[in-house]
Parts: sequence; structure tokens; C-alpha cells
Amino acid sequence: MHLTESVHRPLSYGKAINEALRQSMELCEDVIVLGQLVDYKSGVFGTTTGLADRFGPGRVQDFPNSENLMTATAMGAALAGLRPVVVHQRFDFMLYSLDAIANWLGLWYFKSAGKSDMPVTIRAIVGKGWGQGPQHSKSLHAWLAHLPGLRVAIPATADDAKGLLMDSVFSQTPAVFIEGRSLFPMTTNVPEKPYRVRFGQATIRRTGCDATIVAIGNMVPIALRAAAALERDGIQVEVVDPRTISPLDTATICASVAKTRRLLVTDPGWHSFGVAAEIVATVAEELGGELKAKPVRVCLPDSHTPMSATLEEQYYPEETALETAVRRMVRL
Amino acid sequence: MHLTESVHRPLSYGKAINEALRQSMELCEDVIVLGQLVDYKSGVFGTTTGLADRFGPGRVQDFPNSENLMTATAMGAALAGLRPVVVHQRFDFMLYSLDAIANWLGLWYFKSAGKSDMPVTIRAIVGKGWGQGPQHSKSLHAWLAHLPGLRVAIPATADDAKGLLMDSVFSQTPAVFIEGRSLFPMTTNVPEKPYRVRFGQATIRRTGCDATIVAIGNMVPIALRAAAALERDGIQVEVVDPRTISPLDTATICASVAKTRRLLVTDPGWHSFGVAAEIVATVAEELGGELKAKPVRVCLPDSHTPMSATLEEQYYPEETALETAVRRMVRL
Amino acid sequence: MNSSTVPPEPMGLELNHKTILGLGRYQALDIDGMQAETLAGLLRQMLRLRRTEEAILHEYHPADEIRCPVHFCIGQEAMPAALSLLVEAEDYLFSHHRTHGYYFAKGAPMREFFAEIYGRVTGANQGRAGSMDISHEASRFYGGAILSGSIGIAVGAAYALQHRHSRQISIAGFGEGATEEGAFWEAVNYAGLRRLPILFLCENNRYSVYSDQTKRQASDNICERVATFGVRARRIFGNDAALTHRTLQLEMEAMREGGGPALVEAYTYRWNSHVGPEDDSDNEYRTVEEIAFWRQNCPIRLLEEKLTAAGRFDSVRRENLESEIAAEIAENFKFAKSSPFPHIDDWRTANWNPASPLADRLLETLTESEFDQYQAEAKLAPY
Amino acid sequence: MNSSTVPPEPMGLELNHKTILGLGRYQALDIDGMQAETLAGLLRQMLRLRRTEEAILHEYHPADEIRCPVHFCIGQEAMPAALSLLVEAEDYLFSHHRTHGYYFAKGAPMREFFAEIYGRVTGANQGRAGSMDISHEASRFYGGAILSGSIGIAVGAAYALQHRHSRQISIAGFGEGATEEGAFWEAVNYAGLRRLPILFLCENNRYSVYSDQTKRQASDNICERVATFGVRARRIFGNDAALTHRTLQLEMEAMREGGGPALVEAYTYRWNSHVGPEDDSDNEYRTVEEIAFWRQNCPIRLLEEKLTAAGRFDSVRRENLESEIAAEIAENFKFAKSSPFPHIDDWRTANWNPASPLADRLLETLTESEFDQYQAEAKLAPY
Ligand SMILES: Cc1ncc(C[n+]2csc(CCOP(=O)(O)OP(=O)(O)O)c2C)c(N)n1
Ligand SMILES: Cc1ncc(C[n+]2csc(CCOP(=O)(O)OP(=O)(O)O)c2C)c(N)n1
Ligand SMILES: [Mg+2]
Ligand SMILES: [Mg+2]
Repeated sequence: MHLTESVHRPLSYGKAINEALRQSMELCEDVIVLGQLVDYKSGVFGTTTGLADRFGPGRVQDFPNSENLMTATAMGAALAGLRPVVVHQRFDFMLYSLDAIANWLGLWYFKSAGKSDMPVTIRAIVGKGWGQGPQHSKSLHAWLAHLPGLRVAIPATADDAKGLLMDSVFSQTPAVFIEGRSLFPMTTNVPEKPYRVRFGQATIRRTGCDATIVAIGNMVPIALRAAAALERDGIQVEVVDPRTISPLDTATICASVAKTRRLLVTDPGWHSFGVAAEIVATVAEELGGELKAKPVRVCLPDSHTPMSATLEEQYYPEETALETAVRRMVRL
Repeated sequence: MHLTESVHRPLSYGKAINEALRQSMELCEDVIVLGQLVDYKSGVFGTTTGLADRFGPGRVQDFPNSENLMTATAMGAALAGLRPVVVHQRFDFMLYSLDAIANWLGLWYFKSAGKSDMPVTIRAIVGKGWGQGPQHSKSLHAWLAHLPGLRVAIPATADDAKGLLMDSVFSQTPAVFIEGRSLFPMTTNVPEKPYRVRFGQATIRRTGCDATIVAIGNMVPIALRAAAALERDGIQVEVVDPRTISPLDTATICASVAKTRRLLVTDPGWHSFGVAAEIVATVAEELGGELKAKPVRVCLPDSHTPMSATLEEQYYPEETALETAVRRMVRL
Repeated sequence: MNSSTVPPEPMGLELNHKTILGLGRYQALDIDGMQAETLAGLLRQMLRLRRTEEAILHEYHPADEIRCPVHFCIGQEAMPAALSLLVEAEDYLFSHHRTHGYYFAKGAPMREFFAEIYGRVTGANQGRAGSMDISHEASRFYGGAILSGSIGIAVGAAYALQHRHSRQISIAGFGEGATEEGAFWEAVNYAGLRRLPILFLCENNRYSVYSDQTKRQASDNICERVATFGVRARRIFGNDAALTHRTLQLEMEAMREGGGPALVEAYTYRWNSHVGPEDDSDNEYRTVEEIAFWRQNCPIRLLEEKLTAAGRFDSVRRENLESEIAAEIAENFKFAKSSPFPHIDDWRTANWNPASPLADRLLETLTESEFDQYQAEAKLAPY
Repeated sequence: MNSSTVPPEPMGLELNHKTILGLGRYQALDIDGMQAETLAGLLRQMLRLRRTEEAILHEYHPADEIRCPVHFCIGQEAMPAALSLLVEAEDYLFSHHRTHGYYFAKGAPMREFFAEIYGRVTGANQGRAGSMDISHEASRFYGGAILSGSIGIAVGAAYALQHRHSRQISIAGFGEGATEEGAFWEAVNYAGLRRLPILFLCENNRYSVYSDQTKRQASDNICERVATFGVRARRIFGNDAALTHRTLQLEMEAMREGGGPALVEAYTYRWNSHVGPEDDSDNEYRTVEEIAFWRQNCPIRLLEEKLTAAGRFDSVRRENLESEIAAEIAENFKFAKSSPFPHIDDWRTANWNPASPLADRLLETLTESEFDQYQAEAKLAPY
């Protein structure tokens, strides 16, 4: 079903998350939300606003500053039949809970031999800009994608945010849901109904025949702006948004590159040993010598985040970096 | 200096680590060792045996089951002038300390603007075999390599183990030192003197012209056995051992592949989003269309570790997997 | 609940691993007022666990078919035995690496236990988990080998039970060593704050592998520390099965009535190596006297002698019990050894559940996704 | 050290955030026997911190040049002021996200502070760290924004100091919210076990962002909890700068003589939003009465009035002090604003120190590495 008849209206990314949570909680009383400050008016950047009033403190719970326990609590609650959504105001704060994630959550289903599910959704928000600095802006989504037994979404649009979050909440496999803070005010047309976007299905955000840009998370709008600029020079760029990095829709990516024969991957994570490497490697394994140019990664430099605004400008790649790289690939 | 005149003698990997620690502690009284059970006769698989007797409890300290604090303690001690070596009996136990590693240790130098060093060495031992199961055998070395500000060694031989460990202890940049438990009894000729093996310098373990195998950690002996088997069929394989994955000696790897035009990467970590992806991607970016065959990764399947011995056999790749893959690449 | 009904300190002692050694032969075991059935059950469960452990111990190296690390619990049978008589099928039980006692306490089947440690497909986890990580979903039993890690999950189960106003409880079993993990104190704080129905069972056997508790903690006072977090805590001589039973019973009944979280610290001792059937005494971490004390105060012997003296047990019953247990063990060994080994065809689906029945029922699927690339990016509030 | 010399509970109260509100105007500030220099220093440090914070607060949005999250400490000046008079240059001081007071307490330069929050290359960290993460190596001051994370590092510094039989101490400053992290309890346990020279300074301002302490912890009893881990702990009314000074002095002197670890919990209050100069009161988390109580008991006003009443302070001195501070702040603002912005040429070397002087001196280099591929792999002991 493609929801074509359903009502769509513009909604911001932040509000779409709020709507996904509200509808999930309406649809099923087992859905609960745990996180520091989720029950205040401002909520977590607005994404949890109104939930406590609507569903009561029993289902929307402020949590102590105990991130490791928060994940573990969600796991035990899931085991006992609830569907918890855990919220971290920053990805960085989630690092305290990596033991719970990597030593327990990811392997639970496997080691139970498929007898025991843990439908846990973990939301992690990635800070960017305004001097967040090295402890408030990391995105280690590549780490999570490396873990078996876990799904990882990194939506770029409001409609995907809602659909992927609802899919996480109502599926049996745990998922980490990575939100780019810089995307929160951006709007797209979002269906009113509850719906899912399935994990592992990339979307082509723009078609083109000269080069493929695979763009992750908040690099998607940047890639689209670069593509628009390049079109003015007659370069047709195809922009693929994987939407989830685990599972990763390698088929869609490879099909696009098979057509364009050129690949640029842009990821809002560190360059080395990141998601971009996996995508470049996969394409190299599939398409090997068929490429017309060497593949390129445009990511964050292998450096922690600097605070100063002038350094942030150097640090975060913008559309010009993508344009330059594509121009070089197509040798114009 | 190549230490050619110095006395070499066969030493096991485990004993070489023990010697590196002992010599480091002799050379400099700031070197201390922290870890659960480091001060008992059996030590940590023999690697810390004798140190407490020799250097006293002040420098060789049993630690509570508080892994996060253990790393933090090492950091503070390093800041105040010591050179701590932290020991984790299993890599898995280190996950409790990932906040300390990723939110503090790795970024300390950067955020101090180069004014403050933290010469901390963290040893993490990777279990393999005898039903270690999913909580005693993980190796997330790809995670560590993804972090800026941290060096990562994964030695395959006794002589490298000693030299890399001593380099870690006496350098200014923090390092994680990953030890394959299965390598502990293997011996190589190890110089008696204190020496260093520099990070970021791969070594060619065997030369060949038909294909390059880049082998990491305990995949090195397996790759060498595969190469020996392939030679009987007239296939000459070059085996490159990066020795450290951060920094990664991409020049040596690319030079080898430029010669052989075929690449297989074998890594004792999970297939996707791992070290092998980084190496394949780097080669694709450098050499692109020059390869004669599509690059191949032979890694652990994207699954947590099973306990049963029969499943372990399926799970851990052996030389036959490498041989088959190389044969397919050279189309024999 | 009146805490005075359980004498927390036998013979007026302030209980800890030092004072206990001064007890000599433990004399305080008291069976007055306990039902015959309970006492028989305690003895039976302890003996069954002991014989099972001994059988594995003897089989381990010679046969070389159990290929996973095994942490034996010989000497620590009282707690699991008491628990087995009190825990309900719908309660949740989580265990640390030393799983065997807890597995049996939860009533999970011996067949699947043996098959699991033998790595067979008929095992509780089809041979994927082994001794340290075994779980049995149908029995609501879950093990795991990272210290303190399962305690937080137990808190989560308690959260869900409270959320649903259930009378069931969640139980976490662990050693004194696990309390050094920060994860433990996060769990204790939250349990105390929310008054969750969680029972923390700490078997204090003095050592973490070879390391003495007071080498890792400022003092042997876990109960005192836990109590300040709003969690009821009491310590007992953990080799007294009758006392252990009475203590757990009181705590569990109170908890089912909304009495909030509690910790029971049971002082006990493992007879064997930390792991495996070898002897780890060449690490010189414990004295001959200490070992002798605890062997003398074997939980099975203490109860058996008391029952015998009271005329409630005799050699005939003992023989019947022994042969019944021996038969059960032999049969399950046979089952395990003759079971097939597992094979995994698809590692991916072994790690992920592809089904999503709830999502299928509740949600429609959106395939297209749109985007207006011309939006100016993000003007956000600054934090 | 005699704990009775410091009255821990003013007016016989059991101190916590509820009882404190009943105090009305705080009357117990006692300057008897304190040196004039100390009292003047306390007032000076508090006023300097207050004016600095106010200056940043007013400048923040209008100028829009300080582009990083800033956590103000207006209202919480007593602790940093007291600390500034007692801490030694060779001591180590670690702070949580609310760094400013601690930065100045350690005597780190105002120039580099302003330049840092303005993101300039002349800043303490060349603009890489900002308000939350600022550090000043030469002053042995280190901030950081992950709750409780720097406390463990402080423990490590204490470890090294003890190892070297130094009389220096290590100090960690944090809020009551940080004590919910397991990391904190690991640190407390280890400090108590090893009797490390570490001073834990907990400024209990009741809230973690908007969340009340008793919404996160079973009770407002951090001292009681910490004490059970073998760490001396006492709570004080933290807006009494004289009391704070006496308390820290006693603890720090004892610690330098090997007295072991201690925690001081200072009840205090932040006047502003959790972060930034906005008003966060629309989240309705604190009452008008509460805010009024704490403003009335402003630490500066309390001390100033006492000193004035005692004839030790007057409006002339006040004016001199104000204008001196105003000049200092103005000059440093100017310096910061006129400083150049940073640029990083090589991200890699910005993250790694390529030098290794000690290795260069002590070690020879081995380049070749050998391997015998014919060795049978690994026959290991099974665990
Ligand atoms: C996080 C972590 N650190 C270290 C270990 C290694 N380890 C396994 S069992 C054990 C001892 C635990 O002692 P205790 O909790 O008292 O339980 P006991 O073995 O005495 O029953 C240790 C240190 C582990 N499994 N997990
Ligand atoms: C691990 C972690 N979790 C969450 C946060 C977000 N956070 C920043 S400050 C803060 C409140 C801390 O309260 P407290 O420790 O009492 O210090 P205060 O701000 O009151 O001075 C929180 C939750 C964080 N920085 N680190
Ligand atoms: Mg123990
Ligand atoms: Mg606070």
C-alpha cells in the first residue's frame, strides 16, 4: 500500500518524530518512552513534547543520568512485553551504554537461538554546530552498523523519520535511530496516517547518469544542493539516500553506480573506517573495473570536533566539497 | 638501527609481552600495570607473571571490576606523569570503558590544543575457540581504528608484540594493543634488547606476484599457510601484515596491490563496516580500474560468536577459505 | 514485614568473611516451624545440583566434549535451592556467569541444559550460548557472562512488571565482585527510586577469581551500602539453607505486595577453581583453613545432619534420593551426547528476527520519500 | 582532624533541599577567627566570578560572537571562591560542564578564558574546546562535558600523587546529577579502597537541567551513601562562603597529611537557565519562592553584609573592587575580540602527538619481523 490517498502535509523533522511517538503510543499501550527530560514541556528538542500530558508519567519517564542502565532497563522491559523507546539527547551520552548495546542487546536474539526478542528502539541525536565541541557532536553510526543483531536508521527527511521510527517501534529487532540535529527544522510532506518505511530500502532522491552520490543522513540535503549546482554545468548526478545503514541496500547503490560508473560517498562521520568505506568497498567488490573514475569519500576529517565557529566551517564538508569532487571525477 | 647484532631467541607471543612489560618497567619507573588479577602467579595468561614480585604491588595493581574507572584512572595517572598499561582479559570487558576511551582519551590531546598528552596503553585480549561464546570473543578493533587520536596495534608475531608494546608504552599518543589469544603460544625469534616496532609500518611476510593478501592479527599465520598451499599450485601470493591498523600503512598495501593487481583482505572481525572495508576502499580509491579482479574480503560472518565447537568451525575462516577465494581471483 | 523475624546475624556476629571463619562448626541452623515438604525440597534441590556439578566436573576433561568455560557452583547450593522453592514460573530470573544453580532454580529442564553445554542443537540455545550464557526463554531464565550486565536487564523486567501492576517479581543473581561495576549502582539507585519489584541476590563467596573482596572494596559491607540507596538489604550465612529459604520467602512475599526492592547477601564459598575443573590453588589466594571451614559447613551436610538428628531423614531416603538423581543425570548425559550438532545456514537471520507481525498489522508501508533540497539548512536554537 | 570543628548542619537542621527552604534568611554565617585576608579574598573571588558571568550573559546573544553552549554559575560562587584560596598550583582540578568557577578557582588566566569562549587562537585551547571543555594544562585544570567522566580521571591523578608520596591532591567538581552515573560509584569505591588523596566536590543545586534530584535518586542523601564506601563525607550550606572555606581547609589539610578521600556536598543554587542566558522557567520546574529564597541568600550578599556589619568592609572598598574587576573584564573582552581565529592545517597531527622523545631515547628500532608459518596454531588452555 502506498498511502497515496492519505493526507500529507508539511511537517518538520522534529515534529514528525513527535508524531511518530504519539501515534505509536496511541496504537499500542506497550510503547513507552524513557529518557532524561522527556516529560518536560520543551521535551527533547520538541520531539517528546505533549507525550507526558497525553499518556501520563507511567509511559513517559524522565530517567536518572544513568545511560547504561537506561538501555538495560529498556531491554528488560522489552523482554517483559513492552516496546521501549530510549532517547539520548546526544549520541555522545550513549557511549556509557555501549556495553549494554554491544554485549547484550545486539546478541540477545542470536544467543537465545531465536527464541527471545528485544524490540528496543534507541534514539540518538547528533549535535552539529554552535560550538558543540568534541563531547557533544560525535556520530559513531559506523560502530553501530558494524554490530550484528542491530538495525541502524539515519533518516534525512521528516517523512522517513516518522516511517522508520514507527517501523522500529513495531518490529522485533532492536534498532538505533540516529537523528541529525541540524535536520530538525527541515520540513517535508508527511502523511498523517501511521505508516512504516522499511529498513534496508534506499531511495533515489534525484536521478542522473554522470555520477552517483550516496549521501547519508544530513549529507542528503547538502548532496542535493551540490547536484543542483552541478546540473547548471550539465553534470547529472544521481543522489542515493540509503536511509538505513544496517541493513544497507547495496542493490540499489550498486545499480545506480552500474549506470553512472562513478561513485562519491558522503557521510557525516569520520572518514576512515566509517560507513563510506563500507559502501566504497561493496561497490568495488561488485563492480570492480567497471568504474570510469576512482571512487571518492567526502566525510568529516579524522579529527574530533573543534568548537570554534571558524574551525567548524573547515571541519564540516559542504556542497562545494562535493561539487569539486564530482567535477574531478567527471574530469570537467 | 636494525638490531641485527643483538641476541635473538625463540619466544612465545605471550612471553614476549611479558618481557616487554618487564623491560619497560626496568627502563622507566613511571611504567605501571593495572588490571584485574595482574598480580597473581598465573598473571593474565602468563603475560604479567613475575611483575608484582619484581616491581612490587605499587606498580602492578590488581583492580576492582570497574573497567570504566580503570581506563579513567590510567588517564589521570598518565596526566600526572605515569605511563600506565591497562589490561583487559577480554576485549568484551573493555566495552564498559568505551566512554572513557571515546569521550575522553581519544580527544584529550586534540582538545587541549596539543598541550596535554596521555601516554596510556590499553591491552585487550581477544578470545577465540573453546566455546568462548558471544561475550568473550568479540574483537571490535575496527571501532577503535575509527577513532581519531588513538593508535591501534594488532600484532601477529612475538617480535612485533614486544616491539609495538614497548613503542606504545614510551610514546605520547594513547594506544590500544589488541592481542589474539590464539597467538599466545606461537613463537618467533625475539631480540633480547628493548626495542620498538613503529606504528604505521606494514611488513611483507611473503612476497608474490599473483595476488596480495592483507592479513590482520591472527589471520596472518592462516594467510601464510594458505599462501604455502597455493604455491604448490604455482600461485604466488604476497602477504602483507599491517601490524597496526591505526595508523594504517596504506602505501605498503597499495604498492603490493599495484604489483599483484589482486587483493584479498582477511580480518578477524565482522565482515561489514570493518577493517577489511577500509582497506578495500583505500585500494579502490588509489588503484581503481587497475585491478585484474574484484577485491575480496574474508572475515567473520556478520554474526555474534556461537559457542558450540561445530559452529565455531563454521564461524572462523581458515586457510581453505582464503585458498578458494584466491583461486577464484586468479581464475584457476 | 518485620525484619526481626529473620535473625540476620547468627550468634550475634557482625557477619563478614573474617568473622565467619571464627564460627567453627555452624550450629545455628534452625528448622523449627518449617514444613517437611520444604525441607525435603531444599535437600533434594541441593543434592541434585551438587551431583550434576560433580558429574560435569568429572566428565569435563577426560571426555573433552564439553567445550566451553564452566564455572562450577559446588558449595553454593543453598541459595539456588531455596530460590527454586519460592520462585514462580512467571517471575523473571537473571544470572551471572555462574549460571547452573540459577538455571535449575528456575525449573528449566535438565535435558536442554546438558545438551547446551555439549554444544548440541537440542540445547536450550541450540548450542550457541554454553554454560556462561545459557538462557531458557520459556522458563524466563537468562544468563550472561559480563559482570553486572544482566542486573540492569532485570531492573527493566521489574519496571515492566510494576508498570502492569503484576504480582510477579524480577530476580538478579550475582557475586560480590559484580558490585564493583558502576552498572550495579545505577541499578540499585533506580530500583530504590522507583521501588521496583526486584530482588538482588548477592552470593558473596569472597573472591573475584583469586582476588579477595577487601582488595577491591573498602570494606565487606555491601548491605550497608545498598541500604543507603533505599533498597532493603540483609546479610545471612548463606550455607544455611533453611535460613536462606526463610529470608527469601519473607522478601519475596513482601515484594509481591508492593514492598519494593531488596537485596539479600548470602555469605558462601565455592569449593572449586573459579573456572573449570582444575585446581587454581597454586595462585595461593586462599588458605587451607578457610577451605576446611567451608567444606565442614557444606550446606548439604548442615541441613542433612539437622534433619537426620530430628528424625526427618535417614540413610534409606538418602539412597533413594541419590539413585533417583543419578538416573536423571545419566539419562540426560545420554540425551546430550547422542544429540546432533547444530549448523547455521544463514548467519544473518540467525542474528535478526525478520518477522514484524505487529508492524504488519498496524502500519501501512510508505515507499516513496520526498525532499525539497532548496530548503535552507537548519537554523536552530544554539544548544 | 576533628569533625566537630565544622558545624555540618546549620541551626541543627538535617540539611537537604527541602529543609533548607525553611531557613528563611540564613543567619549562621560566622567569620570569627578568620583572617582578614581570607575574607577579603573570598569576597573578591566571588565578585570577580559574578561580574565575569554577568558580562558574558549580557554579551552572549546580542553580540552573537560566543558560539558555544555556556553553563553559567551565578549563585554558585562560594565553592570556587573558597577553593581558589586553598588549592595549590601543583594540585589537579577537574570540572564538569559548568566550568567557569573552577577554571578561575585554579588561577587559570582570564585572558585565555575569554579568548577560548570566543573561539580564538589565543584561547586556552586555541578555540577547540569552548566553555564546557576548556582546560588549562599549565594550571592543571581540566574541564569536560560528559557527566561524571572527569571524576575517574581525577581519581587517576590522585593515584599518581599517592604513588609518588606527594602532598598534592586531586579535586573533582561536579553536580548532584553526576552521582547517578555508575562511573561515579566506581570512583568512590576505588578512592575509599585505596585511600586516595582525592576531594570530591559536589555542588548540589537540586536540578539536573529541569529534573529534581528526588525524581532521579531515592533520597537527597549523597553524603550518607558516599560515607559507606569509606569516603569521608559532609554536607554544608554551600552559600556560606566562610563555612565552605573552613570545611575545605580542614579536608584539604587532612588529605595532604594522608587522611584519605573526602566528599564535600555544598547545597547551592543556580540562578539562571541550565544552559545559556535564556530563561528556562517555562518548563515549570521550580517555584518562585525557591528562587526568591536563594537570591535572598546570595553568597556574595551574605558575606558582604556580615563583613560590613563587622566593620570590615564598606562602600568605598566595594567601589574600588568593582572598578578593578570591571577593568580586568573589559580588557580581557577586548583581547578576546581582537584575537585572530584559529585554522587547522593538518587534522591528523592536531589529534596525535607525533613526537616520542622517550621512545627515541630508550628504544632501538626493529624493522624486520619474522614468522614461521608452519607452526601449528595455538593449543591453549581452555579458558
Ligand atoms: C565486565 C567483566 N569484567 C571481568 C570479567 C571477568 N570475570 C569473570 S567472572 C569474574 C569474577 C566475578 O566474581 P564475582 O562477581 O564475585 O562472582 P563469582 O565468580 O565469585 O561467583 C571476573 C572478574 C567479566 N566477566 N566481565
Ligand atoms: C553522560 C551525560 N548525560 C547527559 C548529559 C546532559 N547533561 C548536561 S548537564 C546535565 C545536568 C547535570 O546536572 P548536575 O550534574 O547536577 O550539574 P548542574 O548542571 O546542575 O551543575 C545533563 C543531564 C551529559 N552531559 N552527559
Ligand atoms: Mg565472588
Ligand atoms: Mg545539579
